Amino acid sequence: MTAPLLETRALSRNFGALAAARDIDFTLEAGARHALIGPNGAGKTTFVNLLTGVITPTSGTILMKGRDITAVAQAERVKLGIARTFQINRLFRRLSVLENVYIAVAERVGAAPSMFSPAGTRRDVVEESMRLLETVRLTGDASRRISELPYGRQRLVELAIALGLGPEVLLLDEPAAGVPSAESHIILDAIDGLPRDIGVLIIDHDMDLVFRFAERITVMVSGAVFATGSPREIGADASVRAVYLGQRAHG
Amino acid sequence: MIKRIIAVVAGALALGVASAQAQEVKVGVNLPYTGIGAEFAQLVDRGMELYLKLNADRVKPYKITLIRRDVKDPSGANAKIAVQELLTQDNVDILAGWIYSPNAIASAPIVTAGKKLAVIMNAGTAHITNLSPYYVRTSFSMWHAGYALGEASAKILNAKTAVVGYTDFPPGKDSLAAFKRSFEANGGKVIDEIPMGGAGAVPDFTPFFQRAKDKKPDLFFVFVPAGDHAAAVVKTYAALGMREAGIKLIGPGDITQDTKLQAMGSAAVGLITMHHYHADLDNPENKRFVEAWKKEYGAATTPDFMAVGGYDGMAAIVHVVHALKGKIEVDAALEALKGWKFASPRGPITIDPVTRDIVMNEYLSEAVMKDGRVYQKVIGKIDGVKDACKEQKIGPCAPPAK
Amino acid sequence: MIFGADVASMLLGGVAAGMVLFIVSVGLSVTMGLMGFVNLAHGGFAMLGGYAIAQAMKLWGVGFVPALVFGFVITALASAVLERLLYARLYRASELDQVLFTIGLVFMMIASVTLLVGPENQPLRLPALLQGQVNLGFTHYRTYSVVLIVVGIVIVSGLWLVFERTRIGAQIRAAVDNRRMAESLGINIGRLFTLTFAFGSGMAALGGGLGAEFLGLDPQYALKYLVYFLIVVAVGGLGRVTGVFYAALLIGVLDFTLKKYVPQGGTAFIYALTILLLLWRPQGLFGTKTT
Amino acid sequence: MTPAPVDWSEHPAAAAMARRHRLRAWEPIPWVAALAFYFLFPKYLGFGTELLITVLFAISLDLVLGYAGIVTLGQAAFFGAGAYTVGMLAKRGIWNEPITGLILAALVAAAVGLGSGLVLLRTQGLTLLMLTLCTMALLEEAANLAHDYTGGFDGLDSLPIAPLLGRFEFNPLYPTTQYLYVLAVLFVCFVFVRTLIYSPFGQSLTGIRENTLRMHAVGAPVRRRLVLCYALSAAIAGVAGGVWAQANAYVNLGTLGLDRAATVLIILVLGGYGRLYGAFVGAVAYMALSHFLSKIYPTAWQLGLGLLLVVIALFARNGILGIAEAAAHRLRTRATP
Repeated sequence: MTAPLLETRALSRNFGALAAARDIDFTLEAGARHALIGPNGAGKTTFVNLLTGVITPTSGTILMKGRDITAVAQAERVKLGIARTFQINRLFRRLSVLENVYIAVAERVGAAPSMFSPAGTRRDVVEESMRLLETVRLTGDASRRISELPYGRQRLVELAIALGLGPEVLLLDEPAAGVPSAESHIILDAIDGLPRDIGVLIIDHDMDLVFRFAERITVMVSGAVFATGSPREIGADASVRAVYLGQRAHG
Repeated sequence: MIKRIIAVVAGALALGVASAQAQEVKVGVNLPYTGIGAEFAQLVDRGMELYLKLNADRVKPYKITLIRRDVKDPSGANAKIAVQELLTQDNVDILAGWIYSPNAIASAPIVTAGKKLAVIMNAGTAHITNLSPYYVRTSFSMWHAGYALGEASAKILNAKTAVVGYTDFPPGKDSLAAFKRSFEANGGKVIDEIPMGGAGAVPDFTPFFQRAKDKKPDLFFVFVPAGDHAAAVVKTYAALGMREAGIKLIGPGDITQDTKLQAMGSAAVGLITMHHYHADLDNPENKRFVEAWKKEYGAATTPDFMAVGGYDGMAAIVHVVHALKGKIEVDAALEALKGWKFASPRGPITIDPVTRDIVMNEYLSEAVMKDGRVYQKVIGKIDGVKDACKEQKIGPCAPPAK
Repeated sequence: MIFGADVASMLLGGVAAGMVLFIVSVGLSVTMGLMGFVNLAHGGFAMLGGYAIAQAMKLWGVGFVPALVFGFVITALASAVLERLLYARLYRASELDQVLFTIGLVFMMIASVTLLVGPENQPLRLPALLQGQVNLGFTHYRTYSVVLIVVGIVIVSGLWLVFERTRIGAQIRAAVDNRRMAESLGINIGRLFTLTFAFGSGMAALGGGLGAEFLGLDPQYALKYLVYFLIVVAVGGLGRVTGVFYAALLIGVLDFTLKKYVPQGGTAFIYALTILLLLWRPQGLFGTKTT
Repeated sequence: MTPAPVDWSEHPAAAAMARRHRLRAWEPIPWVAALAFYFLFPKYLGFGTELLITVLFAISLDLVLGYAGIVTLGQAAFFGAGAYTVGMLAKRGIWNEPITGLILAALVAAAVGLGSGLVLLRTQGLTLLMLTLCTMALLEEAANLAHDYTGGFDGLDSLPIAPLLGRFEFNPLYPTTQYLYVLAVLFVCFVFVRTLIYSPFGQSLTGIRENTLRMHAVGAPVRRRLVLCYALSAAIAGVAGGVWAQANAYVNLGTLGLDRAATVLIILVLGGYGRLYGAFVGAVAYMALSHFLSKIYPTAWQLGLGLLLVVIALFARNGILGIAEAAAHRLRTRATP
């Protein structure tokens, strides 16, 4: 049996007295379409930050394909194939859409340290960036500044950047948040169109999106895994309804 | 028609310029008119102005035009450009000014290349006059007062031990070296040397003075740059009760600079200084000088040793202008100044023909209260003091290799 | 026993120096923490305030204490006007534009004072009562230093009370920690800024007047000591009154001690010390990490 | 069936990116102006030389501040390191050839930049500002204390700099050689910086400036890049300092001071940072104004200078070039309704 793509064992993180992540055992298989849901403050984003190495765990281990990467630095994890999008756009606001994606692709292909040839003459990087923009249907906006783009389109740039890193594990933190419903299908299509061998973990409140997309769902409450199962199992789980779905309905 | 008018006007202008040139001597003045030295620049500038005003008759038939340049700071760079432009753009006949020694040092190669007489009116680092053959100094060297005071401390004040506190930059180190050399040559002993921060900002002197007090010397010799430092020194000395502890505060006249003295009030009483000038000197030239100053710039103002540096410097310049009949040529100007004697407000002065530095009297004074104001009483005098550093050829003061 | 007196004098001297640093810097810390405004003209307000105090004493023969009050009020008012008219336009600008603006303002302050009053140092005569030495029982010490320490303690206690116990203090603390949150709670941020700014500038003026005995007072005051004020703010942590207080005391005492025992080191110690402190606690000794 | 591959280099955005490093029509203007200055104002070459050195120094700052977003107040540390390298080697008679001297100055300054960058660049904001400032002040104090080597406060004067290329003497009074030499050095360094900022490396620096978190998330070794950029910028500042020492035959503590560091920061912000040419515009505006105003009003010129800074900060976000850009933008948007 091969080791899972990404796995955590008893992963915990405390901020002072607050346990933002508690003994999380989690598995993401290769090619998975996995969703992580939970009420606000459940620790979902903390979990993503732990997986990507933005913060270090208080205890527990993270394994990628069986290799312990708990102590591996953030940049190295990206090289290993863990990419993410942010809940709130984190883009290079004064650069063009193309330049935004270029920066990510240049990092991946190792072009970024090059000092003496103009960036625009690395045609391989430019072309791959354009192809990625095509995937998210942004080629028409390629020369515009991020700051001139509506928020929804900016989300697509987030996605294109993450794809530009050539991920094996893709962590999408509320990819459709703030996207007008008229445009959200672009995001969904883009996710649908992802290569099947990428393991995708999507974190969202949007139940339509989660149930349309996920093949497996993990529910987090108060920093701990509350339940894991297929969408049908989770949808039918009364306790999940009680702590989460019901709560949402009221909220 | 129009052409003719232009020709006539142009001719008249040319004539006017030519006739003005015959009489006009342009003096390029570099001083820090802004920044931390602005106060000093004003004093030197007023000294020069006052000489021209008081001696308008003596200046005639020549016209002396001052072209002022702000050198801003002691970095050397701005002074260098100022001097360069005074020489190449304004075609000045004589250079003057220099408050800060680093500026005089930085300007030296240009002065040499420019071949113009350059009168240093304040900068006191001893060896500066060696750096260019065209430098003449009408102010002082740190060694004048420091060396004289070392001797006087042992012989007149009968002191055995002294602590030296000095601002940690070349004039301070010069002053320390001068005092220590002559004090120890006369049987005294310097038991502690305390560098008291840089010249840029006035430090809180308390820790340094506390340290000096703990050493219990007979004398506490302090050198700080004139200006704000001095007031703080006197205040701290009084506030720490050092006088009551039997420690005499002595130093070059920078610590009792006339412009700061009255503000120090009774705290200054008892200070003993050695210097070539203070406004209370009793001689007719000084009486006239101080009176004219107060009339010109206000009764609350007073000239001081910096003002006298500018005043005497201008006297030297006027002397050169007359001796050379308005046609300033540097070698002749130097000849005219070598051995030049002048009755200055500081007493008789002359320019040493060998070193081009000033020779003057040094006065040992004590600050006393008189008629409700602080008065500097002369308690000793040494005539014809030369710069001891160059006399004894110490370090960089040794004459430059030819 | 002599050793004891030695240590006492050292502490007293250092603490007194620290108090001056605190009084001037506290306003800078709060405005930088609260508004995120890099106000390099803060030393300029200290200088202007010092001048107002000195001129009031010289021209109108006002006593030292009333002159201090006058300096505080006039500087606070002037700075409030400047804040409303000019500073407020730059709250959303980049830090560097703020630097450019405040440095320009300092240049103008220095030049104006030089033109109006002159470049020379302004003597600030203390009342006879505050001059000389005082017997503290265990040692004799400079009266004015002791007075400064008392004044400093009164000020820091007062500020602490205002910060911790009053509504406006709570508003300021809330705004320092999270401006957006404070705004959503209905706090009038604009008014809060003006008030704090004016108060901070007034404190700077007070510091300029109180500290003139040690630091002198001339137009260049505006820039000469700015680095020291910034060091205190950085070490104390932005927007922390008590942080600035302890940082000022720490810097004051260490600087004093090192100068007394190792004067050969010059000013190097204070810089080395700052580097070490900031590498150890980049947010300042008492600052909290803001995200 | 896969669709036929599209040639994306034809796309306007890709074409624009492939074009952006190319020389724009107006770019030769400053160089032509600098050469014209040489012939038109032979009596102002001392000022001109200082101006060009300031431009070079400001460009070094623009690389870290404008492109990598490192706000530093300690850039004069590297200027001074370069100046003292040239000064001490020349004064001791070890090395006085100008061009190789500059290379040594660059290396020493880069080493200082690398060392301090490794330690300091973990911080940001006010903390970084104070750390860079204090590091510079420490160096200044060290240079003051080591007066046997550095000349202390007085500095090292009358440096025996060898003639340029063995032929052209540096004349202290008519600095024609200095001016052309500095202009050439500035040009070489400028081409280097310009190449750098349009390279993928420069692009990633801009990325760090715009969003450090995102750069971490795309796997960029952020700190290593910043330190490298800091060291390169230090090398250029070192060249500026070295050439200053050579042109003036003089070096003193002023090369290391806060005055110099603060002035160059003001100049860059005044001109507009992150624009490569802001250094030129800022240096010309600041230095010309303070130079000529101080000639007319030796005591009051600071008022005018202060007013300029205040007005630019209030009305022209991002410096003088910001005005130009805003105007150009307005013209463009009006042209295409």
